[in-house]
Amino acid sequence: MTIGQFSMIVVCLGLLFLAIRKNFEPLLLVPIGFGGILANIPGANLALPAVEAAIASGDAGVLAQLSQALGLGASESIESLKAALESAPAAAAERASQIAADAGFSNGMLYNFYNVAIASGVAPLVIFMGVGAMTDFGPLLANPRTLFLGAAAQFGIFATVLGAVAMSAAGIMDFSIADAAAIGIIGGADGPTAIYVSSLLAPDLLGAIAVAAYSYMALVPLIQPPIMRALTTEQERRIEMVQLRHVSKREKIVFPLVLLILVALFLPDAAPLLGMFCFGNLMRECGVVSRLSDTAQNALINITTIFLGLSVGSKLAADKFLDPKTLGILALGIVAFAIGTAAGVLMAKLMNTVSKNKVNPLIGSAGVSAVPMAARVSNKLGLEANPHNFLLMHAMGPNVAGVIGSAVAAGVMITMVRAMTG
Amino acid sequence: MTIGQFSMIVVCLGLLFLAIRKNFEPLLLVPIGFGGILANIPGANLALPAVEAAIASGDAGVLAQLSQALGLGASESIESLKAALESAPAAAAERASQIAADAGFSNGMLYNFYNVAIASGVAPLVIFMGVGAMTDFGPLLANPRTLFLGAAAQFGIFATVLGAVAMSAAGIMDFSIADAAAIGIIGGADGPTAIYVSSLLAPDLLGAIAVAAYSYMALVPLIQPPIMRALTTEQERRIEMVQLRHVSKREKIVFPLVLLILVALFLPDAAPLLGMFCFGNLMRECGVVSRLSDTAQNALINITTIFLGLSVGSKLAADKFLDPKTLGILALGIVAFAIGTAAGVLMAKLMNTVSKNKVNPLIGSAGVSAVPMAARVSNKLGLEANPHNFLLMHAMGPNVAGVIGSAVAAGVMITMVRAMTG
Amino acid sequence: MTIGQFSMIVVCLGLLFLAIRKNFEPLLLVPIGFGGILANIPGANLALPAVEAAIASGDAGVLAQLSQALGLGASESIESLKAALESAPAAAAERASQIAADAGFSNGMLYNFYNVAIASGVAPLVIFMGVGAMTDFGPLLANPRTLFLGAAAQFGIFATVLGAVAMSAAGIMDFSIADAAAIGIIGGADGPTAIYVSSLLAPDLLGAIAVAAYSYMALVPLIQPPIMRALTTEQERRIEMVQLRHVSKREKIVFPLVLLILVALFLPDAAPLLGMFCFGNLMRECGVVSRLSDTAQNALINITTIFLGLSVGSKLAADKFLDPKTLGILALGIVAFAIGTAAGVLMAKLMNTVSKNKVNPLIGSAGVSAVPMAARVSNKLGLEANPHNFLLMHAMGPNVAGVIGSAVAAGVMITMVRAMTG
Amino acid sequence: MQDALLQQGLDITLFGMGIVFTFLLLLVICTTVMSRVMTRFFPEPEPVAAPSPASAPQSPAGDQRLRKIIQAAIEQHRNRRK
Amino acid sequence: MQDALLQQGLDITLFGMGIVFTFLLLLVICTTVMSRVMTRFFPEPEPVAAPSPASAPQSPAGDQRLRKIIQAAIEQHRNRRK
Amino acid sequence: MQDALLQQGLDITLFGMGIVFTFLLLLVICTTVMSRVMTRFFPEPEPVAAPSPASAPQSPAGDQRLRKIIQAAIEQHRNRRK
Ligand code: NA
Ligand code: NA
Ligand code: NA
Repeated sequence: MTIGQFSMIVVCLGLLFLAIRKNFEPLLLVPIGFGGILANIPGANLALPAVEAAIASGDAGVLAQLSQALGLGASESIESLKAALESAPAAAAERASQIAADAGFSNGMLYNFYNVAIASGVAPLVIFMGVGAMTDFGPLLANPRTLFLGAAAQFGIFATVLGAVAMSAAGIMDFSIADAAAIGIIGGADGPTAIYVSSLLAPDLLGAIAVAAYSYMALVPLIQPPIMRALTTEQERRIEMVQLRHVSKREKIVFPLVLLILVALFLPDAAPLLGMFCFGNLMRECGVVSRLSDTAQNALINITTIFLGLSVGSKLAADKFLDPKTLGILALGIVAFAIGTAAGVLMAKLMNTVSKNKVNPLIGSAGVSAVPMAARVSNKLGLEANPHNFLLMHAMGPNVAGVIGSAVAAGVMITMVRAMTG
Repeated sequence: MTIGQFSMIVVCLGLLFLAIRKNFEPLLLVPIGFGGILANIPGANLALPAVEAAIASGDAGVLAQLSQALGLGASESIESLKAALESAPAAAAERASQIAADAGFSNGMLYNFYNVAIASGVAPLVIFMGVGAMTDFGPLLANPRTLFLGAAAQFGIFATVLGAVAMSAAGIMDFSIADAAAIGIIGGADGPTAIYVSSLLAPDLLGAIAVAAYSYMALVPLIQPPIMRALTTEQERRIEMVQLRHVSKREKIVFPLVLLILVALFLPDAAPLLGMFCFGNLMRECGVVSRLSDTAQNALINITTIFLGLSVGSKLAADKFLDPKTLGILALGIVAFAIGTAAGVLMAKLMNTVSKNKVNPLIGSAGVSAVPMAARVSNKLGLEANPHNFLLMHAMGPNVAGVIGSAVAAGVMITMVRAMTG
Repeated sequence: MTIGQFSMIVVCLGLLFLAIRKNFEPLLLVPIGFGGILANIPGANLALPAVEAAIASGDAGVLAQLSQALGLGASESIESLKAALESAPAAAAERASQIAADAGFSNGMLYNFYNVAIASGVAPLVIFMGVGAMTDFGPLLANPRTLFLGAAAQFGIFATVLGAVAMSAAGIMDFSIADAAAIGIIGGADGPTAIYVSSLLAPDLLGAIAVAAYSYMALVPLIQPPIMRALTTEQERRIEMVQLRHVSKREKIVFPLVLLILVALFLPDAAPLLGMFCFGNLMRECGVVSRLSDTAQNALINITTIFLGLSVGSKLAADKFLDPKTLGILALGIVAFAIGTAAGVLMAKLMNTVSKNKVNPLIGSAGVSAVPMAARVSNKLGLEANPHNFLLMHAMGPNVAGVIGSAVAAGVMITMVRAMTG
Repeated sequence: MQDALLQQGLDITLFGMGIVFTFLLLLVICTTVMSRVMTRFFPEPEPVAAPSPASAPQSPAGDQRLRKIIQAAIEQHRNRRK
Repeated sequence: MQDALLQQGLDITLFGMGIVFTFLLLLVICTTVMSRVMTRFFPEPEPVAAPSPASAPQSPAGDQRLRKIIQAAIEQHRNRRK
Repeated sequence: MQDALLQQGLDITLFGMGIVFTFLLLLVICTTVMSRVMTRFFPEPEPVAAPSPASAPQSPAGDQRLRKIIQAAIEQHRNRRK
């Protein structure tokens, strides 16, 4: 066991402790932490594909064959083999896999889980469908203006992208533009979106990004209040909002379709995420497929969560996670949450300057997503300032708007990064 | 967005309206309609494999590589590339996929769903297993003669095959014999069977066939009554049937095994469909695996339905669905239902001429399948003619016989078409 | 239909009879028996890959192409083609599959199930996770010494390995060392472990091994009592054990992590099995992911059981199952159970000679696993000897220890066999 | 060519309907035989009028009210699990 | 090179926030229009105060006790299924 | 060759039983230590005799009847969902 593997097992035990004892997003962090331990078991190679297991075995005959298949010279080091493998064209990679299979190596269990659940994109999408089936857009429909709060809070995402490229430019870290975009999405405070984006743009950083996203989501009740208090006056926090109007069943049915049509027209790259989200929500609201909606909210999302968590854990293998980049990601992630919170609150204050229907700026922070913790934080601070001020339902509007906002941001970033890296 | 894509989105919104407002088989048509919208989002390529996405991108370098891999000249049009791809041998197709992967393209979400759920055949089979686990063969076992009604109603299938080849012979449409067989199966009034057969024989027509099958199943209460009234006299409709005998648990356990053995001996090509159906039914009746039976009827069938529906939706992409063939399929499909209904009723009348145990000819129409709508229609018309005449349980016999009948017909057609097209 | 296929269908009907009427592990034997019938339907080729279906078709053109792809001469027999296919390197096998696909053959349904569920290793592991989520380690933690009983009972495994190699050495059978190891694991009395090990070491024998393992597990109440009575005195059977101490929630949470860490340090090859087992148990005990634990114990394990059973059934195809080896496996399997039982009882007696805290030797037999039947057998014999002697909870300790013990033995054997055949 | 297609369609129809009828005829025969055999040689013990769910509560009024309450409980229970 | 990276980051930020805001602005507009249209042209029949689960049992004390009992039954029922 | 096979079988048996015993011995030690540590340093607050499901209903007769009714309701409820 290397020191790295030992440290990672300790880190994963720490994650399990936080999840079980401190209730840090346990549904994800228990499987992630456990998967992380499994990924660091020396000699078990659970997180490696057959080829990498073959390389790790150090068998000279196999290495020679692999070198040849990857177009390298005979006496290459293991590092250069790995590098060649990563940049190999599909046909050469296929050939290398066949050589490993012939030598008796097979893919590790966690590697298979990762491939099926995350590399294919399916697990985050299915979870998004389930989240859609659990989401009530009523508060948002009663007060659509709160969508702007969900938009503003996404500034946390983009500020973090800027921070990451600045770090790179300053030579502190070595993030590519794709890395920076994937790190930024932590600021979206939405686990499946973060996993989906990083699986596409920066698979190597996926472990750190997912851990950061879920940990900071669990820390929302600690991160947000000081920022919210600093940016609002006591008087603003006391603002009572008018009761939300009744939203009809039909509006709720049509809303996911309206959102889907807008995505289809203007944002095709957000179609997988928002499409599945809208699909889940339509199943929920349409009232004629409750069998399917129930399953999407229970058996299906639970099964997917188990495998998604273990798969993310596979990216906590020491040689990938123990990297200065991880520290950078953790540092940038918390900044992202803070900026998103601040942007949401400030947007609410801006809206109050131009509209006569005042909103309590405390609900702005809920725009970061982190459903429903952020909305609860808004409610709690509201009650502190004014014991008759129940902001929970009002904060659910920006809260779900934040989910939409970060999925939109994800779509934009995927498009732009692909265009840039071509 | 092309006009085709726009029209298809409108069509899919129409399907959703029918499903949600008019209760047209919502469990399938909600996912199908939604999947259809997703498949027509321009630029998202959700329903395309990586290679077709690469071709659609129009990148000259990639196109040149693909041309070469598919054995074409340098300056081929996109259409000829697509055609070459469709008829390419497996090795060349693999090579083309690798080129697309190297160029950064990946399979669309719906294409992956289609591949896993339908092209592999698994989703229709799992649904058939679940249907088996929900089916009570009691009424059929109490009165096995009703199997003949389920046989007769399959004439709708074969008459439609004749109709389709006649249309081709007349030059109105361009259906191959495989197309004709797949279209005919609409007359089986059984969704999973129709999807299974067309995935094997005519994948390009799958979207239209599935939509036709489920829509007409929902329309059974409109399509059948006029035909049933036209072919029966008031007196026939008043026939009361003797109460069904009690069927023992053991008979119910042995029946799926008897059916399976017969399939094994005489109809191996129907083995996947009928095998899974019998397996589901055995799990239901044997009484010792209620855990598995429950899951087959709930979580498993619901999960499968979600992905089956979205996968069928992927075949509603404009360039495949908007084709004169679709109109032909829709026209032939309704004829198939009408002929099947008529054949069932006429068979019941024929049975009355040779047997002294009279059957009410209204239950003949239930032989088309469309469980349990067709049986309900029989019951409704029976009550109209004679308020004391409850035909529901009597009609359940031919109704489930129709499921067996169309699975048998599917097996026959798959065998014969394969022999014909070699 | 060949005589072999007919006999296998009769055998499978017998398995279904035992499962349904005699309650022989019905959750597994119903799907296995049914899958076995499906696998023996002549002409349906449900259990064959596309290539073997192509070979079975006997089409001269395809055979010639396959011969060439596998590097054989033009006029090879079908047998030599099959043999060449089995030992073909991955690239040649891939090429053969492409030829079969181009000739219109596709994988059989059960073959696909087997590949996805068993060859990938996922189904036994998921079931092990579910079993972990259903296991209460309380009795084991209250009396950790019972782990030794779980260790001793594994002697059944290794004695069987010796028996199998002795049979080979004597020329009665033709078992390789890998075959012998896979057969031995029947003595572990643990279905998923047996399937997992034989899928890795001896896939051809998987059908017989799984059938033997589950059948003998169902026969535990018949196999064990005579051995237990023969090896104990009336007085020993009367020993009453002190009541188990209360085990705290925290101990139960930490235990799976302790076990996992030990596996990580000393037994990486047992990591997949024991890792998933510990993961399931941690989900159960940690109390914060009851959604996931519920799903692992219900929907997920049920779905997996259905497909695992059908997949095992695919290995009951006549040409693989009807082999003298199967008789050898059945004979060795029951010996394995008997020796394991005896070893557990004798170990308990040995422990009594060195410790003053006496254990009732009847609980030693529970060390074979076969949860919870073996523990119930201990309890029943205890009550016979002393009507106030409730051994059930005391026997649950060695019972779950037996699960750990056989997973450990599995890990050791996989490692050693790989090193030997390497 | 088109004639061949027509011929194929006709073949499928004739063979198809023939096999469907033959197969279901066989199934009718086997089912009838099976039922007779089961009824004669393996009769089931007459099920003792099991305390069916519906018969458990005696008073229909209380039954109604209880059912409502129970459904509410189940509903709440299910909602909580989400 | 590093300047290019900074430029790319800036581009993503500006375009990104722009598109997020524009898209959500569009969504605000469409949602508002949709709500108006639905409310005016497709009003829902006012839901008749449905007998909500919570309102079924009249006496709160009995309600409490019954709920406990029912939950116990559900618990048992669930445990048995495991 | 056959001798080699016998030798391999013997090796597996000896090593195998050895490792199984060693590993489980280690597990016994670690478990015992763990239990001691947990009991001494991280004791759990004594669980307050929680109102267990079984203890909720007082009268056994009513309990019986209610349980039947509830099971019937659950049964019906489950059947309806199918
Ligand atoms: Na967000
Ligand atoms: Na039918
Ligand atoms: Na064992």
